[in-house]
Amino acid sequence: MTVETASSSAPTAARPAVVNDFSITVGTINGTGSQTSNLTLLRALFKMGIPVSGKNLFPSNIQGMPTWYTIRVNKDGFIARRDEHEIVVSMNPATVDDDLAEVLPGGVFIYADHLRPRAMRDDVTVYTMPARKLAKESGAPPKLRDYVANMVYVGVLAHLLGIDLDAIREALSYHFHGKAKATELNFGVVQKAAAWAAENLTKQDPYRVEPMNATRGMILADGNSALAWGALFGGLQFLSWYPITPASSVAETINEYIPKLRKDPVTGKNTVASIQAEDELAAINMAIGAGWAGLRAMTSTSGPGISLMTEAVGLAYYAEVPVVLVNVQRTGPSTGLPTRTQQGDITFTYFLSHGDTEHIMLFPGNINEAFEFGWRALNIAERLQAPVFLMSDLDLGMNHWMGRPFEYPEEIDRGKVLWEDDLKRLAEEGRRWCRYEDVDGDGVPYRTVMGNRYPGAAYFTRGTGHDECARYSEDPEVWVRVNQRIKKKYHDGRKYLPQPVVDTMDGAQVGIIAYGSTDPAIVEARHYLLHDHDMPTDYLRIRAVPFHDQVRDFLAAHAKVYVVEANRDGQMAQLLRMTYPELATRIVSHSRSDGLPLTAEWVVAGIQEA
Amino acid sequence: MTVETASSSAPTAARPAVVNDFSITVGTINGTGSQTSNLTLLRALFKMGIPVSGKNLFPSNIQGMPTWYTIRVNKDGFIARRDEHEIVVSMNPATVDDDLAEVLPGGVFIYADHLRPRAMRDDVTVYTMPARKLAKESGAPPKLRDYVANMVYVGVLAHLLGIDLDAIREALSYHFHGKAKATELNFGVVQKAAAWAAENLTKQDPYRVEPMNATRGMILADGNSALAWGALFGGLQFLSWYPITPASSVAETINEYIPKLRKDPVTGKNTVASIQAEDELAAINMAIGAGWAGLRAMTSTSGPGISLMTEAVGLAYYAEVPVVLVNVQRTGPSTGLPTRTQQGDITFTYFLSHGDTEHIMLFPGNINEAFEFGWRALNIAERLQAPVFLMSDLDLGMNHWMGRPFEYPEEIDRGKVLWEDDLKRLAEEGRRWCRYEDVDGDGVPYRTVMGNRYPGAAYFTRGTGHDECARYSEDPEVWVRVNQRIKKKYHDGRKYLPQPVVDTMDGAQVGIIAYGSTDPAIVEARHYLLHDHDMPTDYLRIRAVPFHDQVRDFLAAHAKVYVVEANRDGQMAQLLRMTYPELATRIVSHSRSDGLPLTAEWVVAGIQEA
Amino acid sequence: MARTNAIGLTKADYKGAPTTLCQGCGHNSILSQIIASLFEMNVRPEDVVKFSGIGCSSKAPTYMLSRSFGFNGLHGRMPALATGALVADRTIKGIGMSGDGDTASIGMGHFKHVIRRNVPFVYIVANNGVYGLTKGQFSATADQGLYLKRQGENPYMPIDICMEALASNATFVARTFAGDPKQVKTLLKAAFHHKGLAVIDIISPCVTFNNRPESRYSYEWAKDHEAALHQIDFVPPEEEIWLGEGLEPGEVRDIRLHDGSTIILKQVDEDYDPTDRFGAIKAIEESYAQNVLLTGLLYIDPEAPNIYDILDLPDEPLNRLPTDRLRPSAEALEAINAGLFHA
Amino acid sequence: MARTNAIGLTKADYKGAPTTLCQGCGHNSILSQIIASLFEMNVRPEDVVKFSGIGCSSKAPTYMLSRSFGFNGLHGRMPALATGALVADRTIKGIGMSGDGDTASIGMGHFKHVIRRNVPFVYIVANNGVYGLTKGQFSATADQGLYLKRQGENPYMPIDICMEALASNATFVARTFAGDPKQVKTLLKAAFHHKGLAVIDIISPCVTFNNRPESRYSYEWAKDHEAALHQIDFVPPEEEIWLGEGLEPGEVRDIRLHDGSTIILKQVDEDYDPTDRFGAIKAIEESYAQNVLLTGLLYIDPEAPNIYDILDLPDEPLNRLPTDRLRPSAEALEAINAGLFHA
Ligand SMILES: Cc1ncc(C[n+]2csc(CCOP(=O)(O)OP(=O)(O)O)c2C)c(N)n1
Ligand SMILES: Cc1ncc(C[n+]2csc(CCOP(=O)(O)OP(=O)(O)O)c2C)c(N)n1
Ligand code: SF4
Ligand code: SF4
Ligand SMILES: [Mg+2]
Ligand SMILES: [Mg+2]
Repeated sequence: MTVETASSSAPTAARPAVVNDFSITVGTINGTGSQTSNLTLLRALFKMGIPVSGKNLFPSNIQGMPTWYTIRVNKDGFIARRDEHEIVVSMNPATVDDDLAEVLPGGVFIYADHLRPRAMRDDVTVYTMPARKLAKESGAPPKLRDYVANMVYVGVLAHLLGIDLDAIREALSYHFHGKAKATELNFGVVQKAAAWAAENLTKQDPYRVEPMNATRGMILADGNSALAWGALFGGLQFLSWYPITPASSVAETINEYIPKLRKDPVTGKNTVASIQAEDELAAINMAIGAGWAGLRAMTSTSGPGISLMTEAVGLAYYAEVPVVLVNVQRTGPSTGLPTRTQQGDITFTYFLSHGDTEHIMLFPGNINEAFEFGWRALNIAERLQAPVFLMSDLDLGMNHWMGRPFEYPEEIDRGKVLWEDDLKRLAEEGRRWCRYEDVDGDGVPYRTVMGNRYPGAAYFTRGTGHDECARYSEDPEVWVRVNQRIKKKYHDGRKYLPQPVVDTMDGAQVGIIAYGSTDPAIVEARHYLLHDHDMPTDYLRIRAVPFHDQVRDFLAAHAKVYVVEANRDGQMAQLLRMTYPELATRIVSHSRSDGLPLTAEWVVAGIQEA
Repeated sequence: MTVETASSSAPTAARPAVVNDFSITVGTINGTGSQTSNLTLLRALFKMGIPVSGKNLFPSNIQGMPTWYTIRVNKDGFIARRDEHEIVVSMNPATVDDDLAEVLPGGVFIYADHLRPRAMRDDVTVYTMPARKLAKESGAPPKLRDYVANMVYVGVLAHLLGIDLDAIREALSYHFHGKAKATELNFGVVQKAAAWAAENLTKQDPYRVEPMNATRGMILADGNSALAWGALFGGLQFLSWYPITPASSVAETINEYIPKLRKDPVTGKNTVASIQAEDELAAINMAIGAGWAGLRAMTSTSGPGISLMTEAVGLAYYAEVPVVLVNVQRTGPSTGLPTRTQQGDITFTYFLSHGDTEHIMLFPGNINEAFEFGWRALNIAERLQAPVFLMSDLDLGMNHWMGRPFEYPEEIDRGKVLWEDDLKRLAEEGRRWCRYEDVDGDGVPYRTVMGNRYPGAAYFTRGTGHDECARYSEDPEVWVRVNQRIKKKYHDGRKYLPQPVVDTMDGAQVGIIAYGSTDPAIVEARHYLLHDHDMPTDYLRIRAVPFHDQVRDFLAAHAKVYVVEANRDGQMAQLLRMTYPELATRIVSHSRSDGLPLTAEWVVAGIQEA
Repeated sequence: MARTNAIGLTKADYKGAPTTLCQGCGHNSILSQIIASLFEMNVRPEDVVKFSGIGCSSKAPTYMLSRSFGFNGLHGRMPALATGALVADRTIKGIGMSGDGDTASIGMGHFKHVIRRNVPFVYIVANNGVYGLTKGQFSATADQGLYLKRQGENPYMPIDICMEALASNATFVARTFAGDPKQVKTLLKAAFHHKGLAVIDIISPCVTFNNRPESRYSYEWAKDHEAALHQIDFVPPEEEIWLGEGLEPGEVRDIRLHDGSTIILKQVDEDYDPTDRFGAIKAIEESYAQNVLLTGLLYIDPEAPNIYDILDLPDEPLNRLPTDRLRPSAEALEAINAGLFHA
Repeated sequence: MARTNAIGLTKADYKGAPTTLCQGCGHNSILSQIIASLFEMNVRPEDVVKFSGIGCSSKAPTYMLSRSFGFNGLHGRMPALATGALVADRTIKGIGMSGDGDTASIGMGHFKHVIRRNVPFVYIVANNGVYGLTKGQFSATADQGLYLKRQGENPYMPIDICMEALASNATFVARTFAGDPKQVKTLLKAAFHHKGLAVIDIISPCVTFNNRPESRYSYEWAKDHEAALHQIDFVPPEEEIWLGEGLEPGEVRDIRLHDGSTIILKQVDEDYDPTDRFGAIKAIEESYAQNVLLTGLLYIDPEAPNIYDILDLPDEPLNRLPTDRLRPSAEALEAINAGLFHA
């Protein structure tokens, strides 16, 4: 079947226009460069002032497999993933039938004319486009044809939806770092395709875009880059890493920006040491060595890497070494779905390593927090002399999110480090220093770091039992004392962690607790709950574990609190129940892990239902 | 100060005899062979029919450091550790003052006359003994003198307490595998020392032993050996391990007994493959390979090793590979106190590996259960196609405990394995087989194993997403389905796990929950609570996680349930609160981790108090 | 009609799922040669088992031998996984497929130790100098000074897989190139018949991330610089040995394997002795000086004991022993009990 | 009165906590020589940092240099730990102390990779062929065929630490014997002055678990079979070189290190060239054939770039940079923001 022009028996003529409120999904083949096209669409829409989000659903593979990109366009600023798509574009012969099935009744299906769908639906508007023909006519070298063919759907969509061509050119120019040749080659195809569409397609669907003012002053970025920049602006000095999806681009962005941002103004040398380790065991042990020696140290990985770091994390916990572990979570257990998202490492991380531990986790919920926690985590780690887990995920880390421009970090906090002068002063005051002594009563001892030459500055660090002066000890009382002091440090240290964000509604009886990248789904769900179900809700977004007291207060203030999360077992709900047994019965867990970001619809369904 | 004969100002003359109810602690230097003396004492007392336990408090060191051995003698069968010792023997110049300080007022202090205590207490009975002199006179070669000197305190104690010399000879003969020469050499020293004591010491303390009938038919063994034998009698086929205290002797005992127990009657070849791996990562991956290929597979380690196995455990969980992980727990976090005990890996293990997991743990509470779970864990692993954690600890594993003779295991359960004939039958019945299909509705699929040559028997195993037929899949629905089915498997599979042991008392309002090697302390504590505090208690001993419904019922039946455990954070209490939110407020956590086995006194103190 | 081999199978019987690797990826060529070698050797796919770690190379086993059991395990742990599994049935031929990242970085320790244990399987390192699956980072075998787009310049000395294998006393060490299918195939055949672990380092270009002609791991460089030690033939145990025509005596060396099969080497350098471990090390060393890609069977010790010998396992598969042969008698337990100290 | 060195310290200033190792343990002798070498080289203990893994050998750093920072990390991970730490201050001399279990089993991968990175510290493997601290299991360096009481017979080929180091392009490889204190000390001095990683494999008998005369790791065997490559001397940068008396020219070889110090080798075999990596491999190989314990400086490449060069770090300690040199300006952030796609 080949359809030269639009054909549809769907009752479109009578339908009112749907403006700035729909989802587009594009099915392509990975390795064909469709990312350029998709980002161009995303950026152009954003440039037009319309709130957008773009989510890449890609296989764990390099080339030739199906991949989808979904752009949500929403005038109200709801940018969570949706399960349903008004507009589906298919460029992949292998998935064209499935792609067609994905279109919402009444929606639009656009496909390249070399695809051979088995049958066509009559409840959708269908357009075909001569993608290969136009690509060929573009004059692009044969090697680039597939790539250029993807530009065709950009042009076709531009025409059908009314996307501003100037915005598209700006998006392309940005993508190609201002390089005119590449920009114009691609833009030429877009223009041609748009012109072809104008000539050959009769618009029969209601979807279109209109310029708005809702994105002014905002930026688009992915969470991994944001986090990387945050760390670089936060005085990161040491990075050790091992490649793993979806975390690699944290390290790769850092590496890319060291020459730009972190050449020492005085010497012209690097002020960040970055090492690609032989594995994650090495990566964490290097970072611990660096953190111990007084560098602001970080390692970045995903679930399997954290698993391999388990033993060393116990060492950092008990020997009290500052180190930041970035976990860009993906779907597990095991190798799982390496290119899908999850909030699945919560309980695991909290109890990581043998023996008694309880770890600090930070949960950025957007790119601005990814940037902020990128530097703040370093402060917290040094302040509390502890491993700090920065729990991002694939959705936040690898997809493009809207955000505010990044804000310059607060002062660097190096925590309680004593150098030669400090020790001298102490000596003059007749005070002794011992590595693990709780001088301030907050559980946080003072430390010296390697290289401090003052007499008595040196101490011996070990993962075996040690007393307040860092001497080897098997004494039972010493063991209890030191470990209870560490527990106190974690308890009191909560004040350094980002507080939860609370948003209330008048008359709300029901509370919602969530964290991290699910925020857009919650925000949108609350809107529906209020408007469609007359259910105002209060919302607390956890940004750190161990919990601030506000979390307890929030639980106490609501008879029913839904804990919404993207994992199978309701892991944050488990931690909350464990932490607040007296409030445990108020907690309703609403969780799901299928590798995809949560949708508002699913959130709503769980909250109505339970 | 040298004291030739007993001297004491303690009011002993008037004190009634204390028979079969005291603790002896012997302080020696490690590497001097004092274990022979200590075990000889322990065995001789046991042989006399008196309930005993022996606990070795040893340093993480090979030679020259202080080490203590405590024997508890108790006619009522209470064999938990006590904090206090009526009788202290010191053979170590470095600790003699500390040793003296350890004696209960009114107790006995015995020391070798080459030691130089700084001062002597007047509230204890003191005896000195010419240990070196007698050792020299024994005619033992100079190399063995230190060793032989330790036999002196055996003889002196024998005299002072009235330990049967025949029992001592039997103990020695057992120790030296019936070798007459070694037995007689050592026994000669014991006799000489006893004779010397008879001649030179005037008994001024009230402590003595009398034969009883309380140990008839019982054995003495350590938990690691028991577990090793259990595994060998349970059809273990593959062991991979890496040396680590306190787990090494599990593997070493298996290796020692393979030639004795597991030479194939048909071929004379080994039916267990045992490999010392290069590290714990290799050990677990080997065991997973073996379990996958249809061998009953085990690996044995302690906390740091489990930490290193984290990633692979997730693979076994999600790819559904049977494998047993023995964790002889020691004190952590980190390297911690390698030669001290703890129940500190509970929450850690439950959530082990990234992504959603919830693992099976078995808790042996005595050597008979160590043996039983040694084979039962293999059955459970194969039945449920899952990693099973056998959670022992140093106290149970490395100390000698009384027990009943080991009972021959139940039938070997290989679980749902299909061989050529089975597949043929299925084919004839027109039924298909798929690796991960829940045919029986219990969440447990059928598996084939490597080597099955039937057409279609082979499948491809992976830690990445897969569907019911083991095909690679990134489909969200498939991911949810498979992981929910696994969850069901764990839920329904609880029926295969050892049930809790419940012991009730009339009128009990208060419940106690405990697990593993703390059982003696709980048993004894309940006795005191009843008799000294008029507080009858009910007691549930957890033997497996996930919990059987009895645990919930027990919680529901008591307004207050103390969860008593040897870790800092009350880890089992955390799991219980999380699992039973509606009962969470009834749970009172009473926990402590100082590296030592719990005492009844400490248990009692927490239960009265809270 | 498709050609069948002596056991009545066609090549299709050795196929797996359709490959999802990039077009032109060296790993695809390796797969073809594994299939061809097994087909030609008349090995039933059911008598083969596949193992791998993580990486494009480690995904590859999915795309062959769907009638064989397979286990795609964890990154770097293939050697351990294979060791545990292969103990279960010694009548099975094992193929372990790994990458340079998988083996020379995260898996280095296990690589060394599986060599020490001489576990009988074919250990293929599909070596491309990069991490393909994670999009092109340098691996430990990457050339020093190599420049890659996102990564910059590699400052580290490369690890040589064959050198590492030899240093740790591997009993079969070969290097070949995915662009030399005949040599790959013949080496695979020999490797399958080796008594112990057979390490084959196969230069297997990553066309997506490391195929620029200046890279030692590119098709172009490897083709231009390949220097084969010998022309290699393999004669299975059941066949007559035929040395080929027109050969001078002394040019040919034959190596008898434990099962009666023979490797025949028509040598380029007459003096090269593939049973001389030190000579092999020397040859590798010189190949760097000469800037060539040395290929062929570098070293073999055909008789060294393997893990089955060491563990003294029965000939029949351990995983088929009936339960009654897996546990000692009740009397044996009584003896244990009796042997314990009792009151 | 105790002798003081040029910086006014006595040997006691280099001491640590009293040893808790067994009497006679080789590791104790190594400690003495580390102390002696630093004392004689007038190195301030404050300018030294100690790292170790887990084992008796790895406990050893506690028993020296209590005025130095130290980190006793995890089993097998010392190389990684040291790498991270040493980056923080390049003015510090690092000593990494490991065992054969720590390095050749669990730590093998890190050992290989720290070599590739040429991190400048002295990597001592106190090699006794067993796991001392866990009571005498075989390590990967144990002799094949060695019988130990609880363990039985070792069936596996040993790993040779020096061979492994050479295979991976280590820039300083030496072997010595704890019973040859003078050689140990001089090699340590040279190692401290080496620009990159200096691997020293020190046969260090475990008197408790592996000291029977038939073991290559016993005092007796090593004493009887030691074959030193050369008599070695070390001349620090500030001193005149004095070649000693009665030497024929050609017998002496001097190697200039990056900091101007010199290693002087009075060679037993005139032809031995310690800058010839392949010759070193050969010498090791032959030493097995001759059943001797070959000791001395096997190989050195004094000029290879180290990790500081590779990372292009400032000369001053990274951990002392003030915070204002650790973060880019507000303008730099504005440039980032401006460079992002914005609406
Ligand atoms: C523990 C762990 N760390 C990191 C990864 C991510 N990862 C997947 S493949 C790969 C590298 C594979 O490189 P190589 O073995 O050379 O295979 P290739 O893709 O080049 O064939 C890495 C690091 C992982 N899957 N697991
Ligand atoms: C992860 C981990 N596994 C195992 C151990 C137990 N362990 C302690 S020391 C040691 C072996 C040390 O052997 P080696 O490095 O040769 O040192 P030696 O004691 O012989 O000097 C082992 C396996 C541990 N501490 N950590
Ligand atoms: S990325 Fe490279 S290694 Fe991976 S499939 Fe493509 S060509 Fe092969
Ligand atoms: S056990 Fe061996 S290695 Fe350990 S201290 Fe004693 S002699 Fe040294
Ligand atoms: Mg690769
Ligand atoms: Mg050792």
